[in-house]
Formats: sequence, C-alpha cells, structure tokens
Amino acid sequence: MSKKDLGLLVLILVVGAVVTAINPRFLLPINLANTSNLIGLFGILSIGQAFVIITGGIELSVGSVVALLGTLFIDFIAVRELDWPLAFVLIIALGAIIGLVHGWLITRLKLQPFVVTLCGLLIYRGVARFYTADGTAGFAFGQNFPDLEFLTAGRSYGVPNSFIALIIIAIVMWVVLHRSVFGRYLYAIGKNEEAAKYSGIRTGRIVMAAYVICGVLTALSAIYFAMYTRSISPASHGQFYELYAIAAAVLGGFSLRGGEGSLIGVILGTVLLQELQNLVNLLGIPSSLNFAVMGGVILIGVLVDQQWGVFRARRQMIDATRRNVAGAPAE
Amino acid sequence: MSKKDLGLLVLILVVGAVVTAINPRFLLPINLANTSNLIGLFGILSIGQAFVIITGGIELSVGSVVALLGTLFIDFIAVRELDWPLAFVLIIALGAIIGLVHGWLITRLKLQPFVVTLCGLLIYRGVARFYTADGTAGFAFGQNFPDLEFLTAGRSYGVPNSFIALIIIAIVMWVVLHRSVFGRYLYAIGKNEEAAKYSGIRTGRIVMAAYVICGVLTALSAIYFAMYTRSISPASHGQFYELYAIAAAVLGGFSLRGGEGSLIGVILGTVLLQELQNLVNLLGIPSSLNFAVMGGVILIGVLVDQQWGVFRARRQMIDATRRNVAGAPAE
Amino acid sequence: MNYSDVSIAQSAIAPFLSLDGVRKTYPGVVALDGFSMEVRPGEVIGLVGENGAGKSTLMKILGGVTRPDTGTITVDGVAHDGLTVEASIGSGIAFVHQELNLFENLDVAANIFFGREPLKAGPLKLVDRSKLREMVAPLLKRVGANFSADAPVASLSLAQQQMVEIAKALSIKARLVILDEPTSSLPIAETEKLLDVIKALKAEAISVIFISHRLHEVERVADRVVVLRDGMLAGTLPKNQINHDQMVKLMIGRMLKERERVSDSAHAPGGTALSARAVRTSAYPERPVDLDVRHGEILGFAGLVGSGRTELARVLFGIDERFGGSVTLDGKTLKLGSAADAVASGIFLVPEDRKLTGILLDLSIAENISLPNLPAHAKHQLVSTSAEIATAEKQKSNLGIKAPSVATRTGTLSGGNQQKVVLAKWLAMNPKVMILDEPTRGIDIGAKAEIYGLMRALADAGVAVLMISSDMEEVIGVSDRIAVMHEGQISGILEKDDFSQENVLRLAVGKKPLPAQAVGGAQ
Amino acid sequence: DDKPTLAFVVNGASDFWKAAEAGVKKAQGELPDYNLELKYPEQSSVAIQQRLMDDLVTAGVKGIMVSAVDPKTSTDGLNKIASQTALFTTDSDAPQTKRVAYIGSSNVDAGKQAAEIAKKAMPDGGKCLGFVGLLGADNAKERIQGMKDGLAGTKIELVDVRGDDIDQARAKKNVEDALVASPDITCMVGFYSYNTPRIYEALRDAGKLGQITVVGFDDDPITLGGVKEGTVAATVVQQPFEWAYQGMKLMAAYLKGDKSGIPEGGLIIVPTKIIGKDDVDAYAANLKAMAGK
Ligand SMILES: Nc1ncnc2c1ncn2[C@@H]1O[C@H](COP(=O)(O)OP(=O)(O)OP(=O)(O)O)[C@@H](O)[C@H]1O
Ligand SMILES: Nc1ncnc2c1ncn2[C@@H]1O[C@H](COP(=O)(O)OP(=O)(O)OP(=O)(O)O)[C@@H](O)[C@H]1O
Ligand SMILES: [Mg+2]
Ligand SMILES: [Mg+2]
Repeated sequence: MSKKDLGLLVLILVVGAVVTAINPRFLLPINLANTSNLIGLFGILSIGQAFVIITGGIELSVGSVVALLGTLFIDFIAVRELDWPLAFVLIIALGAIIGLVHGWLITRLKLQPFVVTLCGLLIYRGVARFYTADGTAGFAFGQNFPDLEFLTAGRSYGVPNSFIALIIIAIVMWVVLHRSVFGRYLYAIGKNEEAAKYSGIRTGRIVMAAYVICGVLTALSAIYFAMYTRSISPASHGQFYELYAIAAAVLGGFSLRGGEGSLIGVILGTVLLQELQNLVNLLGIPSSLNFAVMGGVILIGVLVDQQWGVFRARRQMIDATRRNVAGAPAE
Repeated sequence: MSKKDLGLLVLILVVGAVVTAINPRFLLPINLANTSNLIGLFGILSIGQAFVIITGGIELSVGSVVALLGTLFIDFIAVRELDWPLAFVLIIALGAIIGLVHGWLITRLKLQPFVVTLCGLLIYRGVARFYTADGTAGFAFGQNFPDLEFLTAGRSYGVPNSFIALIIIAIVMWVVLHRSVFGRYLYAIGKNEEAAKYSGIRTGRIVMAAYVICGVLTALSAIYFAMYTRSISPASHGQFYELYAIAAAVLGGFSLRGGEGSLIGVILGTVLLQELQNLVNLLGIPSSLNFAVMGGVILIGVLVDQQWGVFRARRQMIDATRRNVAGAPAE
Repeated sequence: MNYSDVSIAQSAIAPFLSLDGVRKTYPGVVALDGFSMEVRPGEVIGLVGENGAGKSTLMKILGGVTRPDTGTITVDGVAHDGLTVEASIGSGIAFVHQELNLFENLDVAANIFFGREPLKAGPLKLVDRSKLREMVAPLLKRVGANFSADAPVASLSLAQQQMVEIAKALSIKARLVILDEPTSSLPIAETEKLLDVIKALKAEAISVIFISHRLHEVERVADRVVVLRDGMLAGTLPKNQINHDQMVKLMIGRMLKERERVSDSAHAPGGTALSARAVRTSAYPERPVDLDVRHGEILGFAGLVGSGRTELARVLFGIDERFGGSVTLDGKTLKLGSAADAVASGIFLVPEDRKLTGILLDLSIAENISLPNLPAHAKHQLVSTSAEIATAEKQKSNLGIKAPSVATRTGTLSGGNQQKVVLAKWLAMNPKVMILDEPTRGIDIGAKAEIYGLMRALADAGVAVLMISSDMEEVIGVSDRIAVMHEGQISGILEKDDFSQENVLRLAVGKKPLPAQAVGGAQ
Repeated sequence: DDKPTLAFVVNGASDFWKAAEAGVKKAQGELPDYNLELKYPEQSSVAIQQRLMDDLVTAGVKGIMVSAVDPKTSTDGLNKIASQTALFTTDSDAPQTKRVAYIGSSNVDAGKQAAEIAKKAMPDGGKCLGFVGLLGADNAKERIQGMKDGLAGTKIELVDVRGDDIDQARAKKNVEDALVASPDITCMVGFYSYNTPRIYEALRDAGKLGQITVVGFDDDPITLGGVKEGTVAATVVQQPFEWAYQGMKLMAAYLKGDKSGIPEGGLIIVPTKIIGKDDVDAYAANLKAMAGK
C-alpha cells in the first residue's frame, strides 16, 4: 500500500471516528452493511473509470450508460420476460460493445475521449428516455427473481453481496492493473503513448481494451443499481454518476493526465465518498449540502496531497543540501 | 474565417434550410428573436469557456456558478432591494473572484483544472441551495426593473438585447484572442506551457486571467439567465450548462488539449446547438431525444471534421504520387 | 593584432557576467558544485563536458529557468543569488535551449518574437503584425532559412525548427547568447552558417557561450574553452591551447590515445537483410525509394535537412503509413502495419527524439528496457520483476549505464545514459535490423565511442545496422557503406573506397560523386 | 394538416404523467377537430420549459396547458405565452398570471389528506420522517405544509424531510440511513411518487415492513401493491387523467368561444383521493381501463 493510499485510509478512519463520536449508530452493523452495499455499487463503476483514466482518457457517459442498460435490463426481465441470466449476459455484452465503440472512435478515428464520451452521455440517456417514452421502467408489484435478487441485493452473513462482488472484482483487477503485462502497458500508455508505440506496443488495442473493461464494469454496476432501486426513470437515473466515479479515482490518487493511480486508491476513494454521504444523513446535515460536502472534501484531499508532496520534496532538498555542506569532501 | 468555421456555417445554413422546408414558421421573426436571445445567453457563457479551453484547461463549474450567482443577483435586488447597478457590479466581481480562485488553485497550487472545477461544480450549487434553503429565488409579483429588464430581456428593433450584447462581447473578445499579445500568449501556453515560461512569460498570470475572464463572462450570463427565467431553483437551474459551453467550443473547432480554436468557431458552435434545440421543438421530435440529437450532431460534426482532414491529406498524397508517375523526370 | 593581444586587452575589460561558487543539487545528484567562471564582452566561450557534467544546468541557471542552491551570479556588477527568466532576458541574455521550445500552433514570426512582440499604440496591446514581418525577414535570411516567416512551425523539420530557435536568440538585442547544443541536429551546411553567425556576433562585441559535443566545431570558434566535469570546473583553455586532445583530457580526466575511431568490419557483409522497393513516404510521396541493408554491415545514411531519412526510417519501422512499395526481410515480405509488426520481425528503431519517443521518462531503467519484450519477462501474463531487473542489470553493466540502480527514473539520467537505455531495450532482444536515427545526437565523446563500438559489435554479430546521421565525421568514420539521400530519393551509394566529405556532400545536393582518383587528388 | 394544436406541457419526465397522456388521448378521440399533444421538457428547469413553450407558440400552437416548473416566479414568462395563446395551468397554479384557468388538485389539501391517513393509522401518535425529491419545489413545500397543518394539535409529528434530487438510489439510501439514524421513527411519508416504493423496498430489505406506518402519495404500482398488502397505510392520489381529459376539452371549448366551463377565479379543483386497502382494486382497475390496456 502506497503512502498516498495510507493517508486516505487514515482520513477515512478519522472521519469515521468523528462521526461515531457524534452519533454512535454509525457503527451499527446495519448501517455498515447499507453503506458497504453502495460502496459495492459505486466501487465497481469507479474501477471501470479508473482503467480509462489510467490511459489518460475519461469516460463521461457512465451515468447515462447506467440509465440505459438499467432500463433495458429491467425491461428485458420484467416486461419481455427473458430469463435473467440471458438478460444479464445481453446487458454485459451491450456494455462491452459501448466500450468497444468508444475505444474505436478514440483510437482509430482519433477523436478525443472527452468529446466521444460527452456525446455518449447525451445520446444514451436520450435513447433510454425515448425507449420508455419518458416513463419509468420498473417491476410490477410482487414480481420476484429470488436468485437474481440474492446475488445483487442479498446479503451473506450480513455482508451485502454487492460488496463481496466488489471485493472479488477489485482483487482480480488489482492483479490485472498492478501485476500483469496489460496493466504495465496501460501505465506506459498513460505516461507517454507515443513512446509506448515506439516500443512496439499495440497501443490502440490496449486503450480499446481499457474502454471495454470500463463498459463491462459499468454494465455490471448498472444491473446492480437497477436491482437496488428496482425502478428507473431514465431522465434522472444515474445522473452525475460519472462524477462520483471520477471523483473517487481522483481522491484515490489518479491523475487525469494518465499513468498514475492504484486500485486500492480508487476503492478507498469510493469508501470516503460514501462515508460522506452517510455522514450527511446521520448527522442531520441539510441534504442540500450533500454535494457541497463532497466537493469540499475532494478539494481539501487533493490540496493536502499536493502540498504534502511539495513539502516533502522541499525537505528532501534541504536535507540533501545540509548533508552535503556538512560532509563535503575537501578534495 | 477559417475553412473549419466556414464548414460549420454551411452546416448551420443547410440545417436551417431543411427545417424551414418542413416548417416555414422557423423563419418567423419571433422565432428567430427567441432563438437568438438564447444564442446570446449561451454564447456569452461559451466564449468564457473557450478562453479556458484554449489554455488547455476546462471549467466544469459553469452551470453551478450560473445557479449561485443568478440566485444571489435576484436575492440582492428582489429581497435585499439593492440598486440593480450595484448588484450587477457585485455579481460580476463575484464571478471574477471565483475565476481568480480557480486560476490560483490551478496555477499556484498546481491542481488539475478538471479537479478544481469539478469541486466547484459540487460546492457552488450546494451553497446556492443552502442559501435559499432549497427554495426558489424569484421576483415578487409586480416587481419591475424597467432599465435592467430592457437591457437583459428587452429588444431593440426586434433584436434581443442579449444577442446584441453577445455581438459586442464577441467582437471585443475576437480582438483580444486573435490580435492581442495576451491572446497570442494564451495559444502559446495551450500548446507548450513550459516553453512559454522559458520565454519569460508569466504563464501563471495569463492562465489566471483566462479563468477570470471565464468567471466574469459566466457571471454576466448568469445575470442574463436570471432575468430570462426570473426565477431560480438552485437545485436545477443551469444544470449541464458547462456541457453546452464545452460542446459549443468543441463543435467550433477547439481542442481540449489546448492551443486550438477560433472565436468565430465557438459562436457558430453555439448557434448550431441552439438551432438544434429549436428544431427539436419545431419539428415535434420527442423532447426525450433532444439531448440525443445534440450528442449525435456533435459526434458527427467532430467525426466529419476529423475524417475530412484525413481524407484531404490522403488525396494530396495520392495526387502527388500520380503526378510523379505521369511526369517523373528521368534524371 | 594577434589573438593573445585580444585576450590581454579583454581581461582588462570588466566581465559582463560572472558566476561564483554556484551549486545546484537535484535529489541524489549534485549537478553543479561550487562552479565559478566569467564571461567578457565579445568573447566566445566553448563549454564542453561529458553527458551529465552539468552544462545544461549551468545554462538554465543563467537563463533564469532554475535557481542555484548557493552561489552568486553577477551581471554588470550587480550580484544576484538567482535570476528569473525576466531578469535574465532583461539583462541581455538570450538562450537557445537544448530541448526545442517552440509553439507548433504559431507561425515562425510569432515564435521568433514571442514575448517581445512589436505593439500597436493603445491600451489593448495589439500585435503590430506588419512590423513583426519586417523584423523577422532579415533574421531568417541571416540563419539561411529555406522557409517563410508565416509557415506554421508544426510543418518544419527538426533542423528547421532549430534554425527558428537560433533566429529567436539573434532577435534579442543580446549581450550574451547561450547556445546549448545548437548543432546537434544540424547537418553540415547549416552548421557552417551557424558558425558564421557566431563569428558575426563576436564582431558586434556580443558574447557567446557555445555548448557542443562536436569538439571540432568548438575548436573553430571558441576564444576560450571551459571544461566541466562532474559539476566542477575541470579547467580552462585559452585560445592557443584549444585542441581536441586537451579538451578530451580535461573532460574525462585522461588522454584518449587518438581520436576514438570505430574498428572496421572484421568480415565481409552477408546477404541482403532488409530490402525496400519503391517505398513512398508521406514526406515525398512522389519519390519511390529503393534501399538494401545487408547483414553484418553498418550502412550510413547521410543527407541534408529534410531529405526524408527520418520519414523513411519511420516507415520501415511501421510507425508511419507506407504509400506504396514493399519491404522484405531475408526475402520475406513484411506487413509493417505498426511498430509492433516491425518489432515482431526483429526490426528496431532508435528514434531521433529520445525524450518524446525513445524512452518513457517516468519509468525506471528496468521498466524501459523490458517494455518492448514484456511477455518474455512474464509468467502467465504476470510480470516478473526479478526477471526484469536481471535483464536490466545485465544491460546496465554491458553498456556502462551510469545510474544509482536500474530502478532509477530514466528522466533523471543525462542524455547519453538515456540513449544507452534506448539501445539497451533493443539489445536485450534479438535485433535483425537496427535502425538508428541520429544515435549520438547530444552524446559526449566518451559515450559516442562506446555507442560506435556497440554498433560494430551488432554488425559483427550479423545484424544489419542502418545509421542515419548528420555528423559527417561520424558517417564516414563508422559506416561500411554510405547511402545518401537527396529530396526523398537515394542519390547514390558510396563504397568504402569512395568515402570523402566532398562525395557525400555532392550526393546530398544531388550531384554525381567524383571518380575515385579525383578524390585522391583533391586530398 | 391545418387543425389547430393544443399542447399539454408537463414539468418533467415522470410516470406520473402517463395517466395524463391517457387523458389527452381520450380527449383527442372526442375532439377530432384538434391536434392534441403532450410535451415533456428535456429537463425539469424553468429555462428549458420556457423555451419549449416559446417554440410551441412559434410552431402555431393555439392553446397550452402547463404544469409550470416554478409558477410563483414565472409570471412574466407565462404572461408572454398567455398573450399569444390560450394558457391554462395544471398541477400547480399561477394565479397572478393571465392564465385562463387552473385545473388540478390542491397540494395543501393532499398534504392534509396524508395527515388524515397518519392520524387514522396511528391513533396513539408517532414520529414521522418524510422523503421527497426536490425539497424546494412548490408541490413538495405545499404537501409538507398541508401535512403539518393537518397534524397540528395531534401527537403525531413530522420531524424532518430528506431530499434526494430525484436520484432513486439516494432516495432508497436516505430511507436506509433514516432507519439507522432515528430508530424511534414510527412512520414514513413518501411525498413524491417514487419515494413510497423506495420506502417500501428499504423497509422490506430491513425486515420492518408492517412495523412502520407508511403514508404514500400517488399511484406507483408498488405503492398500490403495498396498500393492498396492508404494509402501506394508504396513499393520496391525484387525478392527472382527469386534469388532462377535462382540461383539453375545456380548452377546446374555450377556443371555440364557449366560456361557460370556466368558473369565477378560474379555479377548477379535481379533488385528491385517499386510496386505502378497500379502494385499491377498484382504483387499479380504473387506471387500467383509462390507459386503454
Ligand atoms: N530536473 C532534474 N531532476 C533531477 N536531476 C537532474 C535534473 N536535471 C538535471 N539533472 C541531473 O543533473 C546532472 C547534470 O545534468 P545536465 O543536464 O546539466 O548535463 P549536461 O552537461 O547538459 O549533459 P548533456 O551533455 O547530456 O546535455 C545530471 O546528472 C542530470 O541527471
Ligand atoms: N511533422 C512534419 N510535418 C510536415 N512536414 C514534415 C514534418 N516533419 C518533417 N517534415 C518534412 O518532411 C521532409 C523530410 O523530413 P525528415 O525529418 O524525414 O528529414 P531527415 O532527412 O530525417 O532530416 P533531418 O532529420 O535531418 O531533419 C522535410 O521536407 C520536412 O520539412
Ligand atoms: Mg545538456
Ligand atoms: Mg531526421
């Protein structure tokens, strides 16, 4: 665990301690379970985003994709009555296709990630709204899918299965990002795509793969979100989720210039964001301040991290000078 | 006018012609006036954004600033009964301060523009909502400010004064961007900040000035928007306006990597976006598709622009090859 | 008046600038250590030293880009403990950086007077564009530019961009012009022009600090040579003592027996390795190129600025699109759709622009070396750090890369060591064809000799080596054959017996080489 | 075609307006001389709704019935529309404008009916927590106020109302967090149509269905299911179908010169109804019939 991640962990624990001191119910198992459920949902989303950010890209359409795929998923199983495993596979495939198209536009047609995914943000939500004619996709009363519900919204030994899913995904993705050849390529591309190309890396394919991973994870979390709310108004569902995901990655030490960040960081970033949301409710802070609290904490976090880096570099410099002055050989 | 801008203009005219053919009411003076009023409002916003994008930055808090400053403006004159010129100056000053703070965080404390302004997006809206206790800021019945209303929402010879304001601002800003030393520095910094620094340019100040310009123009348009809607629910007012502004700039040929784009381009981009919105309503296209149409057109526009460049380069190449085969000197 | 008179007369004049006890440290490195020197008006100082000796650091301090930790800089009798860029420009110091610093999105004129634009009257600070054009024209003429003032810089070749940089330095009413390796990517004709420019500056009593690894150039123009070694002053040579061997001795602390020359090929070259037929590049789509490189030879590739060598190299490496023609390796036709294809077939490129394309500055030495061959350093697609480090350690000792460890960030290495890392990553694999584009650009004399040795060793091992170089001595000294390019076409290939500066130059401008005996006669 | 067009402009995309769509459809069947359409603004904001109406006027619409996003302060904008077409308001009134008439329910009355439900379900008193999308919206404020008024003097108290910005994931989490933060809560009120189903689901997940009194608004299928099951005490429903159906016919008549349907002051209140366990089947059947399914 890097120092950055450690700092974030300490921050999470301190905030948790303060909240507990004010309202001890923060530590109730049910509260932890509720919050970790949402950590699971947003965490999966954020890991996907992290893979794209590492390459120096960005995926702004996440929220709209959550709305579109969530709508389709519920429509498939509740209205069209497809078997849910089939619907599940279809949705994941759609997520992969969306990622592939984005990656293709970005790497082959050389469009900027911001532009491509901004258009995606606009288009997918529009399609979702058109699909439901601006209505709501939801289950009928009493419509049940016990297995699916257990997997998505259920708990095992009190731990939400969505959180367990996040842990599994995080472990796999940690290995992919930090230990695999592919992960190394991602970092290299994020640092200097041109030089990576000159080293014989097929950068186009690697970047495309990053967008596909993001698409698949977003599709997965779209299903989780759909099963959590059990009803989707495409006009508002998932709005701003891309910001949550980006914020989690940034808090977790990712640079939007690419080539920096760790998987543990993005998970911790998600945890902190959800802790903040929970805190607003538990401490009875007006809900209008929810976003402001989030923004303030991100800003402070990033600032402290940055200033701490500057401070450390400066101290090293001074130490080095002092050491040299003291023990400079006369020659 | 560059070829890029010309292409955009042609597109605007073609779309206009098609819409007119389907629904001739498109050309009614009242419709043109309504649309050009909104072009004025969004245009001012987009010019501000353009100045930031040129430096390679981005300003995501625009929508929230429109909400916060609009709320304050109405509150100042309607509730606190300040003279409107005083309120006007205060709001513009606040816009400048917001820009200054962003610029300072970005240039002095070396935070990423995306992060700083994302936090702004979250914080300002939160503050606005808290300020009104999640209520609405609006004028009481019969509250009138004839001069202010004439300047912001009035018309001169049938032309909305907001549009006239845009034209004036655009001319001034065109000179600043394309003829002044400051403008040249902006382009230079956008392309290669390091080199600009080595040339003795105080890049920090220039970038900060860009954010201040963006803040001031955003504040101005916040006042226009406030006087247009005459009522503001901070929770939703101005939401996504940053996307409109960024989209207009991108359509107008700006690169988010910085150092590229023209003022005429961003104005034309705004015109096209508003034309599209108008079209959706006039042709009876479901409004759920409004954003999708916008996204689709941006994507196609950017794609055509990009592919056209590739195509031209390739044709030149082929032409050159052919010329040689025909008349190669024997040597 | 002879030269010694001049130096006596000059020592009486107050120095324009003096440095005293300047020290600069980077984490883990002492770049400058108590360095002192003086610059007098109208004096041309040659500044030499090995890679990483601290030359650029020193110049950056003078340019105000970095501040020294301790020490004083005295300009015109005023002492500073560090300059800012504005202060530096203000006191008449013009600076051509080692790394180019141009704005691709602006035109040539805007670049040259960047930060010092002529203004129209009025508060808006509008650029007076016609005046700007007037001011630029003579400068471009002076550096011998073959491009116009309103050409976008993005459309210029590296060498042309370097000319723009020099024109920029000339445009400052400077009292001291600092040129940090200005000739590193200039071919011979342009280099001559630059040396003339330096002499002209001297005549106007403008001082020049000239940094170069091409010692013969230093020999020709310098009034005094300052030698840096490990951040300290290793010695100063007055005009009458400036010669190659003296400089080398001070630089590396020992005498090199003779000019380090690379040994000739031990055996005859093998069969054709890489063969290009009717290949067209985007730079000269109308000119098809044929070129053969044989196993076991070093084929030198000479030509003037923008003759299209780099473009051809990039096409052969699969980075750039090929417009027609075919490429075969050992008789097999290659696809070359991307660099990955080229690497897979054993064609490697050491690119011209080290920092942008050669290495990843943010990665460690080991990570850079393993990058093109990562799957070989992985089990089940998982990277084995120990395998990586083993490979890197081996290369580090083979090539003599100077760095604390293989985990060091390559960004902190000196140019020569960075170049060795680029070579190392390819040597760690099995090259069949090695293309080197200006492999010794900005490399000190010691490292140069090592790199020549490496190239020869590669050739002796049967690798086909294609060396693009604008350094005439290098091309003639190292190659087994020389191909010369002129405006996108191979204008001729010289065999060893026909090697001469004149022949290369004639071919480079499109003329026929002189017959062998005529060359002999001329010498 | 040259038939005059009448538009029903809603305040945002929501299933709530599906019933109004059905009402418009039914009215269309009876008004062959008119084109009737229902328009959603792409976002729930004053500027965008204003723009939509401006464009409709441009397109030649003869009459507009609008559920204004913020009627209190949109006087000028609405008056501009009213000067060019026949303007009716629905859902929330703008009495200071030149609108012809308002047809809809009274949110204050609806809030009072919610209080009735609470009083009946909790005769011994209790502590209520509310959930709503936009705390600042007029309809939310009026319902909350109505409920508080209705509860005045009883032992039931509405202690807090949490907003979620129409983010349903947050709506559900708000309920979950409330269960943690305030264990002494005995009743929950869902002020927006999607709030009640989210309450229902959060309670079900926590195993607290039936232990906490749920007071609902509107007729989301889950809400109606909960009412039928007995886990939702009752729900207050509005009748958007009637607003649309009666409203469109009234507007058509008005444009033909028949002003008899417009009362003094222009207020036409279609009362809200409490749907309890006994009424729910009939209500659901009626909904289905209206939607023509
Ligand atoms: N920004 C930096 N951070 C860390 N170390 C640096 C930095 N810049 C230079 N150095 C180190 O300082 C020393 C001097 O570098 P400098 O660039 O001055 O060498 P140089 O003489 O110009 O070499 P070259 O001939 O290769 O250009 C080197 O060891 C280099 O690695
Ligand atoms: N980025 C570019 N855009 C447009 N033209 C370019 C670009 N780079 C090079 N050229 C042009 O292509 C031609 C060939 O350039 P190239 O760099 O291949 O030449 P070269 O022989 O390698 O010369 P050198 O490396 O010494 O500059 C020149 O006319 C040059 O102006
Ligand atoms: Mg150097
Ligand atoms: Mg070259």
